[in-house]
Amino acid sequence: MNQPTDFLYIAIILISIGIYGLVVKRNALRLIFSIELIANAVNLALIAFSRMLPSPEGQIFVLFSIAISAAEVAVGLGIIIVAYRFYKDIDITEYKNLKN
Amino acid sequence: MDKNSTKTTQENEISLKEEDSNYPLSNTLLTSINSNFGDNAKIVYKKEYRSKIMVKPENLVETALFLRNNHGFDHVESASGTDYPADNEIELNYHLGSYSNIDYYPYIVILSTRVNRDDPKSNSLINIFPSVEYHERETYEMLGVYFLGHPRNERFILPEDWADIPPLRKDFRIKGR
Amino acid sequence: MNTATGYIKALQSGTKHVVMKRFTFRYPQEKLKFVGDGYQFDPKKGVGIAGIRGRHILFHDKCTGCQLCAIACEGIAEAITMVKVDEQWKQNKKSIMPQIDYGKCVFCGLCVDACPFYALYMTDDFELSSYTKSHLIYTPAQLAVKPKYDGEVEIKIGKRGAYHGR
Amino acid sequence: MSNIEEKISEAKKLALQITRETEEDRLMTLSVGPQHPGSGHFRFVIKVDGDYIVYVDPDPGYVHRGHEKMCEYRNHFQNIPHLERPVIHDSCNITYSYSLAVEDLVGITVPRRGQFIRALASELSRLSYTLYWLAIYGIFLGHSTMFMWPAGDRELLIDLLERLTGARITNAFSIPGGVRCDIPNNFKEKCLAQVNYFEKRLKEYEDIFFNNPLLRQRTEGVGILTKEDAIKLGVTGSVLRASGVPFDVRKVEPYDVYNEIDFQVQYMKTCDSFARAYVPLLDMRESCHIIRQLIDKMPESGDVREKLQFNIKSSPGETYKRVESGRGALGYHVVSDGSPKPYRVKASVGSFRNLLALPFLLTGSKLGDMPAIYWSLNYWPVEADR
Amino acid sequence: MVDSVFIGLSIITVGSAILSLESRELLYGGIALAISMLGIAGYFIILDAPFVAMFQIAVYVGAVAVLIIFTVMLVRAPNTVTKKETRKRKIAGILLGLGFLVMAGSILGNSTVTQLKFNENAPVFDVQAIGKGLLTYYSPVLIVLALTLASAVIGALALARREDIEERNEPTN
Amino acid sequence: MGSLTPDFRFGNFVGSIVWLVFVVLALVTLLILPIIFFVLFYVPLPEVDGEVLTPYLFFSMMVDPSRTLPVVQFFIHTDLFRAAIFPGFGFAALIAAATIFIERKLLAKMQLRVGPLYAGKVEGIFQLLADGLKLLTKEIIVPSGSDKPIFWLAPIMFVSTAAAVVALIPVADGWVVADVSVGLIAAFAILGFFPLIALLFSWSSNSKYPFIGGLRALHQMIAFEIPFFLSALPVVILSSSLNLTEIARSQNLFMNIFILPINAFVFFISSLAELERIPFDLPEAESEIVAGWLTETTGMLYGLIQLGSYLKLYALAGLFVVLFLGGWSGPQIFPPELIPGAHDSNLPLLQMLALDGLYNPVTVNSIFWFMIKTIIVILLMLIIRGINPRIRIDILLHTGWYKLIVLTFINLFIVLMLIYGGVIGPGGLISIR
Repeated sequence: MNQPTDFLYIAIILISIGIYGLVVKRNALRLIFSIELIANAVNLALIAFSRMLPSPEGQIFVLFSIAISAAEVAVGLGIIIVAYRFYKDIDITEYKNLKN
Repeated sequence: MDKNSTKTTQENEISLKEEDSNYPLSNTLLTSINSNFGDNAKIVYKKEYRSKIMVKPENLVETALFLRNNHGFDHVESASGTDYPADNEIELNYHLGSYSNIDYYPYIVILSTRVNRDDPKSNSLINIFPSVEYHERETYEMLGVYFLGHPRNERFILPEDWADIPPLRKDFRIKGR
Repeated sequence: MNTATGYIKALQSGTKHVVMKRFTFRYPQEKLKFVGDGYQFDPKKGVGIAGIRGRHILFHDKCTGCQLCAIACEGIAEAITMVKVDEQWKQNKKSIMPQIDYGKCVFCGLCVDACPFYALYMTDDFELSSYTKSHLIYTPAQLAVKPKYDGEVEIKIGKRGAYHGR
Repeated sequence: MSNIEEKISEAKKLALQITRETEEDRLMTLSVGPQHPGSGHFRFVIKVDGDYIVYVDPDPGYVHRGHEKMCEYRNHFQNIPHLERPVIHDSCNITYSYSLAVEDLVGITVPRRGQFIRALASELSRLSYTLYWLAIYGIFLGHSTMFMWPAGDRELLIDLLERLTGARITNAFSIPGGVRCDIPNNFKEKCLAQVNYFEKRLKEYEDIFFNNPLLRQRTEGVGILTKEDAIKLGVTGSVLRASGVPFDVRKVEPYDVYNEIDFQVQYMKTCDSFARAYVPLLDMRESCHIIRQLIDKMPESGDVREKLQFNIKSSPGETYKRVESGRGALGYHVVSDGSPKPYRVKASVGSFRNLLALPFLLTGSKLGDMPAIYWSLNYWPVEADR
Repeated sequence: MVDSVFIGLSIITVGSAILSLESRELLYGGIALAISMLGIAGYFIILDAPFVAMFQIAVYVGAVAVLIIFTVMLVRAPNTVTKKETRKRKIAGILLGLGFLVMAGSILGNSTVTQLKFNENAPVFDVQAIGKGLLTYYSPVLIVLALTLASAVIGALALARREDIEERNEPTN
Repeated sequence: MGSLTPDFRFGNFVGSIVWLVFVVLALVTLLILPIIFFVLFYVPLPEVDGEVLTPYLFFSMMVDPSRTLPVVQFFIHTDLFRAAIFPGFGFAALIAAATIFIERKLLAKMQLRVGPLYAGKVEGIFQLLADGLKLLTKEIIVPSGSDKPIFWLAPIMFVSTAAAVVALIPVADGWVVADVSVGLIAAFAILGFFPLIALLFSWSSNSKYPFIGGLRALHQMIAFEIPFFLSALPVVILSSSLNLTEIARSQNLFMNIFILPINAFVFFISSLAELERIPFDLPEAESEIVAGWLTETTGMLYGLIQLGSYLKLYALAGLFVVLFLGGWSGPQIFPPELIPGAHDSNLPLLQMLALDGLYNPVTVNSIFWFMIKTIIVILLMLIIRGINPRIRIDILLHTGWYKLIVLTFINLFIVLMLIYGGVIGPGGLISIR
């Protein structure tokens, strides 16, 4: 039978994969992938705790979290498309002068 | 046979002086042409609803303009050419019709000119009749007449790898015939 | 509201046709009935007699080998060639008769118009397919055979729509 | 009002500007035809920017067979089976005007009964062509029933043509001097019954297709060719009549017996794709009306054909005769030098004249409107190529 | 039974998470990310939260994955293994990731969380409980969230909109 | 004037038939029987006449047919049977096949044609079999430069996703493959896979027309997903459950369509759009973009997508019936016993013919009514195809985003008003439960 720790270990593994991606990858889309992975890992931990306690708040938080990450992806992808139109590349090292 | 044909067109010329009340439309039109252009526009024939006007290549544009502005001939039914190797000339025919002048609905004026066959060049009527665009393009590739002022004197209907002389010239023979 | 009525009318018109008679003509099982015996021509009056323009029939006793049909065909399809036949006919000194290549023929019937001796007519038979091209060339002997064609279906107009029937 | 030169130059400027400043991913070049299901034997290259067409270049010629050149090698009778090849569905009309031109050159008149039969065949042939066109218009807009019904009902008219002429499509019926043969027995009754039934079917077409709100949404206000533009582009036939010009050769320049027939020129003033689709339907109604009159007024007996020699020599000269075909005015300019063969034949066909409107209408429209506009132009690629 | 499912899910989730970052083609990365999300949804089902699982599938596979894949097709990145990704950076990234893993893992392993167990007899919260929570105590949050989502969508639209096309299309309509 | 080919020999013909029979016999003895035995060793078998059936005893059914009934009864309640045969894939595939045939015949009738006629003597009922065989034997052309894994996987994904939707549809009380507590949301979540598959497949075939078609599919499905969700919302409010079985059961008094006509209409339109059927078959508009996202499909890949889309058709029709037409509720028309008095008699053959122990009048009645309703909905969808042209993409998007969403809200507010006015709902005048 599974225990809460099993799910937490999986969450930690996913978070570390996400951290690795954030550090190594220079591709804007891959960064978004990493962020999504981390967000999902957190969701997983939340649901595991919600099952353990037991309390419905965990599930409610996850619903909020999913909605927010969907919004974030929409805006992020919009920014990537705009940046691609300017720089013809999605490598973030190219985005040097985003200020102007 | 070629000699014959050239003779016929000259024989069939009808002088305008001869009064003919049968064709009132032709008469009004041809009279006004005659008064404006005189000898520059020869009347080749006139029938009911049809008449043919032969002009010099340099007068082509102004005649067309005159016909469009004064008589309402606003479109071209067809623009074609006929090759006369005996005269070393190519005859260009513009069949002008009218949609805006209800009197001239059935009427067709054949505006015609003859250009030199060796170096056929003629002024394009595309600025007067936009409908002439594809007809002139077809005439260019079929008879080799270069239209000055036409934006696209290039291949239209013939195969892309056509490397022979223009096919509607009389010296182009179909194989086996 | 106009939209709704238009849509309902379309729906009604579509469903109404579910009970109408089928118009399809089922070819190999049924065959169309044609007018007359095929296209014929009367050179004296100079007018044809209406009929379907199928493959030709050649009357050997009337053909004189004058080649008029071949000349007529020359500019059209070049399907007719004159060939020598073994038969001896009084009117046909050269004993040549037309041979028709149905791979080229366009069935315009102008050769029938050209024949002044009532020798070449057209028949109802239009089913000429064969496995090889050479089978499509009909010799004068083959052309002399009168084909058998039994079409009996024609368009009828009944209460439940038009259909092909006997 | 919009000026056509301005419009064309504007569109071209826009297209040029877009092509210049474009990144490769902006415009997509699509080749519509010749193997595209929505083109026929024809190709036009279009460039789309998103859903909008910004550049159109028609490229006809896939079925060019040089008919005008071939005519110079054959005599007037031998030309008939050749000239009908471009539009085999409308073969009685496309040979009609050539016959008129040759008769004019030779200087004969057709017997009266022959004129009636010729007009009858022409009307039947026009109906058959229009139905074929309508069927394809239906399937272009995704209406499968509208493909099957006209294609099936066309059988009624083809059956009549087959009884009359002996062939189903390549009729070779109108020849210089009249028609090939007299009408068979019982033809009039059969013709009346079938044409009356067919006229009833037209109402069903209207119910399921023309009054369908989805079709109206799709075609109304699409591809507007105003009267001025139509006149300048010199279009003809149903395209012209849909733009509000009541021009029909049968009415304005009656040939043969059409001056004795009572009929109206059908035209619409909305100038859009729907009008171009609807005017042929009105024309079909009018054609049924004409056929009934022709059968009614036809002389009971008489010659149908002026006897001409096979190698008839025409007098030298030239002529231009036109008739109203399914695609508009169809004229033949025939030059003769006195020999049995024509010196020069030039066909002025409706399809070729309507082709000019295609780039004009398509530029700036949506990709989804492409079939609705293209086929409403009544363009028959084989005829345009000749 | 559950354990084998859990192990399978773990392999799928973690494997496709790694693949989504390391795959050569960006498109495959997007697909792998979607599969990883599906795996997470599978965990949710194991944890008796089917509503959240379905929500996860609907949002992540139905919307986010489509958006990402659409963007991948749109930007047409020439080669996704970029040249700027240096070896040093990679090693640092792996070390950092592993460091976090070891640290958090050891903390977790030594903490009292390991003694916590799932209560088999605990009530399972169905949709009604979640709905009640959303509409009563958390209703202001829900409204704020709705506004956030709406503004995000509008913002994304405003960002990705192309002015030149809009200007041109207006007169034709 | 048909004739045989010149190189036809009667001896060869007979020889080929003999050879075919021999091959079939050899296959049966050498391959199929061992496989059956092998499977039987691993499949749990029921108890018959007091002893557990072993694989060796399994074939004793051939001698004593009455022993089959318990075995059938046992298998009918296994999960595998449900997923693969009855309410699941096999049944749905059968309905899909029947739908394809009926569609062709009905459209043919409407268009004054005859439709399939020659395959299978009677009105061409084996036409589908012939088509399937043809598709199976066709060469599968993979375009050069295509993304091969996605290109091969997408059709399979399409079929399995459609089958997953089918698995959620209950055909009678308790007869459902996956009785999920959030069945409705699950159905919508799985339907959300289709745009992804269409987009991936169109991208992988490396051609322009499929790509435009894929984008259109994406636009269309996303535009219609929201009215699709929203139109099902009042149903959830009315029955206060997301479980499809519960929703169907809650309508035993009256069907939802009487109270939610506008929503039923919107749901129907949206499901047509979701199915890419005429008038919404823009992703496959052949006159504009050749065949849309299916342009590069050949052979069985096309067959699979076709099968998937008709499975989807059945699934959405079933969903419509469950949500709005009261599911399987209907007057009881089946008798309590198939053959009266069979239960009490001790003739084994009679018992077997009466399907004693298998025949449950309530379930059969439920399935019957569910099927009748589903067939009516499917027929409606088919007729729509016959009378409509295709609409344009911008009209479609406009319809989806503006008109349908507004329509759903109208009916939603009506339902809310009725509930708060105390007419329906818990404690209302008309009690639903």
